[in-house]
Amino acid sequence: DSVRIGLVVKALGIGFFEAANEGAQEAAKELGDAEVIYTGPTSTTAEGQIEVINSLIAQKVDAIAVSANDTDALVPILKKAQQRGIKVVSWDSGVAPEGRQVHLNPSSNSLIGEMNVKLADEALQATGSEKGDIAILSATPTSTNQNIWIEEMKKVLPQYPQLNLVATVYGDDLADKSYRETVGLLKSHPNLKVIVAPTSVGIVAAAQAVQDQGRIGEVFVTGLGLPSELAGHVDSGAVKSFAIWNPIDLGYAATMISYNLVKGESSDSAIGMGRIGTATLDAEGSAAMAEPFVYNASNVHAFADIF
Amino acid sequence: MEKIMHKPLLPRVSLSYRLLSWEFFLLLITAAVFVINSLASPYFLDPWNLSDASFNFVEKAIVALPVAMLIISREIDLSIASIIALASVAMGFVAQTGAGSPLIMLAGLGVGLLCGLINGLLVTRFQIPSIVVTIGTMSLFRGISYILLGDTVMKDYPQDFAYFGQGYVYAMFSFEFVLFLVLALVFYGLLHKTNFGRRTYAIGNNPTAAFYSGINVARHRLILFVLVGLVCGLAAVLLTSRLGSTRPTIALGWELSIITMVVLGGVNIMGGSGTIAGVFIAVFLMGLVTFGLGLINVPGIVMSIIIGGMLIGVIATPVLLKKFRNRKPAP
Amino acid sequence: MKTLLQNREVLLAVLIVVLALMVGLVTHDFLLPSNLLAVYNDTSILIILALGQMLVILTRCIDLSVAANLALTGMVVAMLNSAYPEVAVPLLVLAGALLGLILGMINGVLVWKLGIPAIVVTLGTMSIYRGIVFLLSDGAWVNAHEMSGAFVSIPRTELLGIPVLAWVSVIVIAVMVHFTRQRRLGREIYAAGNNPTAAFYTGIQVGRLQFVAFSISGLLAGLCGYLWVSRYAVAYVDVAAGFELQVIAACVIGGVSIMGGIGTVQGCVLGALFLGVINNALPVIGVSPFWQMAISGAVIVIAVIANAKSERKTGRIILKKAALQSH
Amino acid sequence: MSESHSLFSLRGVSKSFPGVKALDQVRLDLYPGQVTALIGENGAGKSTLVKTMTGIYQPDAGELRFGGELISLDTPEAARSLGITAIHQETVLFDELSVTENIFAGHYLTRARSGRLDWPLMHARAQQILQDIEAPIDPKTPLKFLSIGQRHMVAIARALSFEARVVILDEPTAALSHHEIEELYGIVRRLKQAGCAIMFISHKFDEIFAIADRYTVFRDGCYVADGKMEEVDEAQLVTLMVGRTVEQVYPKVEAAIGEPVLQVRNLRHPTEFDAISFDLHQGEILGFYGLVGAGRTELMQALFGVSSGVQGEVEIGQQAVTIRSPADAIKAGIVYVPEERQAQGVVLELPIYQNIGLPQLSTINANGVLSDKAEYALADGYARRLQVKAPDWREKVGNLSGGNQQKVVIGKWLATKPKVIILDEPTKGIDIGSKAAVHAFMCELVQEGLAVIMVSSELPEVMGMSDRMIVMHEGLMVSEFKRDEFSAERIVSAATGG
Ligand SMILES: Nc1ncnc2c1ncn2[C@@H]1O[C@H](COP(=O)(O)OP(=O)(O)OP(=O)(O)O)[C@@H](O)[C@H]1O
Ligand SMILES: Nc1ncnc2c1ncn2[C@@H]1O[C@H](COP(=O)(O)OP(=O)(O)OP(=O)(O)O)[C@@H](O)[C@H]1O
Ligand SMILES: [Mg+2]
Ligand SMILES: [Mg+2]
Repeated sequence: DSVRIGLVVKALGIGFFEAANEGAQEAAKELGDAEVIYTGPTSTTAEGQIEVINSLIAQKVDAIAVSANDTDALVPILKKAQQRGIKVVSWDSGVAPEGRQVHLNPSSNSLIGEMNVKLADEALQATGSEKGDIAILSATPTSTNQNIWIEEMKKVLPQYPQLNLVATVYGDDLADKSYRETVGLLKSHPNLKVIVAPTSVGIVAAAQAVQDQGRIGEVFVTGLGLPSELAGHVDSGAVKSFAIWNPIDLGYAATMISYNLVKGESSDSAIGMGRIGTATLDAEGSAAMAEPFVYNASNVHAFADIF
Repeated sequence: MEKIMHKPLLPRVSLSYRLLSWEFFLLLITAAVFVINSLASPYFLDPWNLSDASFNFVEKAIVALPVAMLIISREIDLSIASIIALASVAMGFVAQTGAGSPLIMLAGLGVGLLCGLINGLLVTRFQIPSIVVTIGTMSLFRGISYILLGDTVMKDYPQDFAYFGQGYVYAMFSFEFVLFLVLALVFYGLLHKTNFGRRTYAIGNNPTAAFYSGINVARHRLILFVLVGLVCGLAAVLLTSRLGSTRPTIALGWELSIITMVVLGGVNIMGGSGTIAGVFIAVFLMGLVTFGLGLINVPGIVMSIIIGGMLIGVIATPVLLKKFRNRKPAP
Repeated sequence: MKTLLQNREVLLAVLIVVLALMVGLVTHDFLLPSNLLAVYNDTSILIILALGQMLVILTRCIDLSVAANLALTGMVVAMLNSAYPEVAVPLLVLAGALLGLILGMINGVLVWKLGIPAIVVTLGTMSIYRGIVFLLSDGAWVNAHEMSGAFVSIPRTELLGIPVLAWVSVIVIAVMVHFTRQRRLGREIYAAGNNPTAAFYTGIQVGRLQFVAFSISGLLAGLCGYLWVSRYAVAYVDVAAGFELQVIAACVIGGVSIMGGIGTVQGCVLGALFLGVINNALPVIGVSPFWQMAISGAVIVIAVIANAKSERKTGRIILKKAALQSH
Repeated sequence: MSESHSLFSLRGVSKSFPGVKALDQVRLDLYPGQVTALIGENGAGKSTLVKTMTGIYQPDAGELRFGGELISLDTPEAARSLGITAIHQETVLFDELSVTENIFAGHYLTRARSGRLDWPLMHARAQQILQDIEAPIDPKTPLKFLSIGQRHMVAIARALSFEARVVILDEPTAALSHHEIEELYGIVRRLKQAGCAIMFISHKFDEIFAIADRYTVFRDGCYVADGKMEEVDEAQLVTLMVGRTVEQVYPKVEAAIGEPVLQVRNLRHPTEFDAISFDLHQGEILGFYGLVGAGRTELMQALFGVSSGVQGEVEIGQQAVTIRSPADAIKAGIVYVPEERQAQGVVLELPIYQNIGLPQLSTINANGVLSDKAEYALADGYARRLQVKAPDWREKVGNLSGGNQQKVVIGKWLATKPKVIILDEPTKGIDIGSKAAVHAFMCELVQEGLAVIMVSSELPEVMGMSDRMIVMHEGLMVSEFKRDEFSAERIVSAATGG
C-alpha cells in the first residue's frame, strides 16, 4: 500500500503553491510508494482549509502537510487528524505546535527578516541616497508568516540606521488594494526610497504602481516574490532584486518529511528531506529548509520559466 | 399563456401542493447525490466520516433557518457572516478576562442580538431596503472586528468551551448536529405552527395588507432581524469553539453560501413562500455534494461551479418542466 | 419638486468636495489637479461597472456576477495576449467585451426566459464564472512580462494629459447619459422598472429589457476585464474578488433605488466617485488599515440613511407596494 | 345590423385560469361610430375580455376579427398597431416618469434621422392632448405628484395619443369627479364622431344610458344577450345581468340611533386635512361625501392609525384613545375596509380563511399556536353569511373576483366584532347584485348596534344609505346634513366648494 499524503495549500491558484506541488509530485515519483493529493480551499480562509482537511481525514490519508491560513484555528481539526493516526506536518506558514508534529520553515524566520532588510539596503544604495525612508507592504493583517517576518525585520533594522521605516500597510493580497496602498505610500511619503513587500501579490502590484507613478529609479520595490511573476518588473526597473526560496524544493521537502514521519524514519531532532539533506528540528519541532535565494536581472529570466 | 412578469415563480396551484412537490423534488436529488457519493467513494458510507462532514455545514445551516424566515418576510441580511465575526471577537475579549464558558457564550449571543437589532432598526426606522442596509453593516461589523483585533488572535478559551463546536452528545452525533436538528424543529414549529409564522407569510406576501390587518409589520421584521442576529451569535459560539480561536476574518464569505442554501431550499427570494423542510433538505443536499466532491478531491472552486450550476438548475427545472408541459397541448 | 431630486445629487457632490478638502487639509498634495485626476482614473473602472449595474437595478434586478465576469474576461484577454502577442490589442479588447456581453446575456436569458429572480441567477453565475477562470488558467497567473507592451501600456497612455482609462470612462458616461435620456430603449428600461405591469400593458417587454440591461452590464464588465488586467498588469483567479459589492454600493450611494425605476447617470457616477475618494484618501491620510473597512461600511449606512430621508414622501406612510394588479 | 359592419368582433372566445373559467365561448361586436356597453356582475369576465382584446391575454379558444380579417393578438404591441387601445380598470401608469412620458411610453416619438427621442415634440403633443380633454396638468410633472383623478385623465390622454380605431374604457368613471365625467362624455362623443368603435364598461346604469348605443351582457363568463339601448330599460338589463330581478337598490332600514360611540375632536394633519370634529352614534350610518382627493381616505386612514403626524382627540365610548397603528384601532374597535382592495385589503396568496383570521390570530390562538380548525370555523361563519362565491374557503383570495374579494375584507373585519366599521368606497367597481348585498349588510350591521362610516363618491349611494352626511372639500369639513335635509344640489355645491 502506498503512503498517501495530503498537500494542503492556502488556496488553489497561487503560483507559489503550484510550484510547491511540482516538487511534491517529484518527491512522490522518487519515493515510488507515495501518492500526493494536492488540494486547498477556494479562498485563503481557515474554515475552507478545515473543510478540505476533513475530507482528507475521511479518506484516511497517512499524512497531511499544510501551509496554514491560520496558526490557531486549524489546531482542533489537526489534533483530531492526529488522533486518527494521521501524521501532520506544517510547512511554509505554520500551525501552533499542538496541531502538528513538524513544521518546516522555508528558511529561518530571522534569516528571512534579515534578507528583506538587506535587500532594502541594496535598493537604497541603488537610488544613490545615503539615507532614506522605507515602507512595508504586507498581505492581510492576519497572515501569520508575514507578521513574523515583519517582526524579524524590525529586530534587524536598528543595525541599518540609514533605513528609516515610516509605515506598514496592508494590501490584503488583493491587486487593486495593494496598488492603491502603494500609491498612497508614494503620495504621503515623498522621501520614500524603498518598498519592501514580503508577499507575492503585493510585490507585483507595488512594482506596477511605482512604474505607473513614474517613480522608477527613485523608488525601488523589493521583498519576496516569484521570478515568473516579477521578471517583467525587473525588466522595467521597478524591482532591482528580490528573494524567494525555491518553492519546488519546499514542496519536495514537505513531502519527504511527511513520508518519513509515516514510515517512522525520524528522530526528535532530525528528519530527512531527500535530496535536500536533513532538517534539524528545534525543541518545538520546527526546521528551516534553506536560505532564501536572491534574484536580479542576471538570473531572473532563467528561473521565470521554472516557477 | 398569460405573460405577466411580476410573479414569475408562482404557478397558480395551491400553496401546499406546490411546496410539497418542491420538497419532494429536492429530496429526490438529495437521495440521488447520496447514492452517487456512495458509489464514487468507498469512504463515504462511514458514519464517522458523515459526522465529520456535518461540521462543514451545520453552523451555516443553523443560520439558514432564521434567514429563511427573514427572506420569507421580504427582507434579507447580507451581514450575517460579519455578525458572526463580531460576536466571535466579543467572545474573545470576554474569554481574555478569564470568564467561564457561560459568560463567553452570553457575550456572543448578546453581540449577535445587538447587531441584529441595529440592522432591524435601520431597516424599519428609516424604511431602507434591507439589502442596502446590510451591505453597509456587512462592512461595518467586520470592520469593527478588525479595529478591535487588528492582526492579533484571541485564543484564551477555557477547556470546556471546546464542547460546543467539538463535543459529541452521543456516539457520532455531535453537539452541533443535534443542536441543528433541535433548532430545525423549533423553527419548523415557529414558521408553520404559530401565529408568528402565519404573520411572516402574510407580511411576505403583502406587507401593506398585513399592516392594515393590524399586524405590526415593522416590529415583526425587527424581531426577525434580531432573531437572525441572535442565531448568528449562536453560530459564532459554535464556530469559535470549533476553531478554538478568533480572528477578524472568521466566517468570511458565509453570507452567500447561507443564502444559497435558503434559496435552494425553495424559499422565494422575493418573499412570501418557502418552508423549513425545504431548507432542511437543501442543507443536506449542499453538504453531501461538497463532501462527496471533496472525497474525490475536486478543487473547491470547481465545487463552487457545481453548486452555482445546481442552484440555477434546481430552480430552473420546475419552470422548464412547466413550460414544456404547457407547450404540448397546443390548441 | 424636480429640484428636490437634483438636490440629492448636488448634496452628494458637495459631500465629495468637502471630503476632498478635509483630506487636503491633512495632505496638501491630495488636492493637486494631477492627484485628483489620478483619483478619478483609479475610480474609472468602478464608474463603468456601476453604470452597467445601474441599468440592471433600474429593471428591478441585481447583477452579482459583474466581478466574476470581469475576472473571466480579463483572464481570457490576458491569456490570448500572452499566447498571441501579435494580435492587435483593440481586437482583444473587442473580444473581451464580446465575451462579457455573452456572459451578461446568459444572465439575461435566465432571468427573461425562465423568470428566475436575478439575485438567484447571478449568485449562481458568479460562482460559475469565477470557477471557469480557474479551469481555464489552471490556477496559474498571467504576469506582466507575459503581456505585450501595448497591452499593458494602452490604458495609461495619456491623451491631452488624461490617461486612456479615464477617457474610456468619460465616453461610457457620455454614452450612458445619451442612452438613458435620448434612447427609446433607455427610457423603456426606466418604465419597465418603475411599473412592470404598466410596462407590459403598454407593450414594453419587461423581460427583454432586463435581458438588455444584463447584456450591457456584461459588456461593460467585459470591457473592464481588459482595463483591470492591464492596469494591474496581472491576471489571476481572484481578480476583483468581492468587487460586486462595491459596485452595488456605488449605485446605492448614488441614489439608484434598489426597488427599480429610479436612478440617474450623474448620481451613479457621484456615488462611485464618493467611494473612490474614500478608497484613495484613507491610505493617504494614514488611517490605520484596520479602520478602513469599518469607515467605508459606516459611510454606506450614513449615505443610505441620508438618501432615505430625502426620498421620504410627506404625510402618508407608504409601505412597499406590492404589484398586485388583477390579471 | 349584420356582422359585416362590425369593426371588431369576437366569436367563441374562451379563457381559463386555473380553477376559473373566466370566459366561456363569448361573443362581442363593436361597431364604428357606436358605443357598446359591456355589462355584467363582478367576475363576469369583463376585464378579462378587455385584456384578451388588447393582447395582454391570449384566448384559449375562439376567433377575433378586425375589419372582417381574422387576427391574432400575440402582444399588446400587436393590438396597438391595429389601433386598439384601452383604459384599464386599474390605472396602470409609471409613478416616477413625467406625464408626457406616461402618455408616450412604448410609442415614443423620435427624430427621423438620429433616432433620438424628440422631447420637445412629445411635450407639445402631450400639452395639446391634455388641453383637448380640459385637464390642466403640466406634462413635465412626474406622475407621482398627481391625484387619482388626474392620473385617470393621463390614462385617457394616453389612449387618445394613438391613432385609435377601437377605444375600450374599463370602468373609467370610478375615480373621476362629476366635472371630469362630463369631460369624458364629451371625449366619447368626439371619438364616436371620428368613427371609433367604443366599448364602455360600467356598473352605473345612468352612465350607460347616457352614452351607450348598444349593450352586451355577460353572466359568469358567458354571453347572455346583446342589442340596442333603445330597446331595453334598466330593470331588463339588471334581470339579464343577474338572472333575476332586483327590487330595491337602497334598502335603507332605520335603526335605533343610540349613544355616541366615536367622538372626533379637532383632528388634524400637517398636509392632508384639518379641524375635523364629529360624533358617530350607535346604529348610525354616517356618510362622507366629496370629490376624489377631498381627503376622505386620508382622514379614515388617520382614524385607523395608518397615517403619521396626526393630532387631535379621538374618543371611543367616552374613553380617550390613542391610535398610532391599525392594531390600536382594531383594539379600540375601529376597523377599516380600504379603498385599494388588492393592495391594502387582502393577501392574495393566502386562502380565504387565513385572510379572515389574520387580524385576530392572537385571539383565536391565544397560546400563539395555530389552529386551522378554529380559524376555519371562524371564517366559515362570516364567509357564508357574506355569500363569498368560492368552491372552498381554502381557495386563494387572488383567484376571486373583485366583489368577492371585497366580501372577504368585510368578513375579516366583522369577525373582530368591531364597534365602528369604516367602509371606504365599499361598492367601487362592484356590480349591482353584490352592491345590494353590501347595502343590505350595512343595514344589518347597524341594526346589530354597530356604527358605520361610509365614504363614497357616488352621491345616490351616500344619499340612499346615510343617516347623516358630512361633505368634505380640500381636506376640510364644509357642511353636514341630516337625512331629512339631503338635497343633491346643496351637497354637490358644498363638495365643489360652492
Ligand atoms: N389572473 C387571474 N388568475 C385567476 N383568475 C382570474 C385572473 N383574472 C381574473 N380571474 C378570474 O376570472 C373571473 C373574471 O374576472 P374579471 O376581472 O374579468 O371580472 P370583471 O367582470 O371585470 O369583474 P369586475 O366587475 O369586478 O371588475 C373572476 O372569477 C376572476 O376571479
Ligand atoms: N399625489 C398622490 N400620490 C399618490 N397617491 C395619491 C395622490 N393623491 C391621491 N392619492 C391616492 O388617492 C387616494 C385618495 O386621496 P385623498 O385621501 O386625498 O382623497 P379622497 O377624498 O379619499 O378621495 P377618494 O376616496 O374619492 O379617492 C389616497 O388613498 C391616495 O392613495
Ligand atoms: Mg373588471
Ligand atoms: Mg378615497
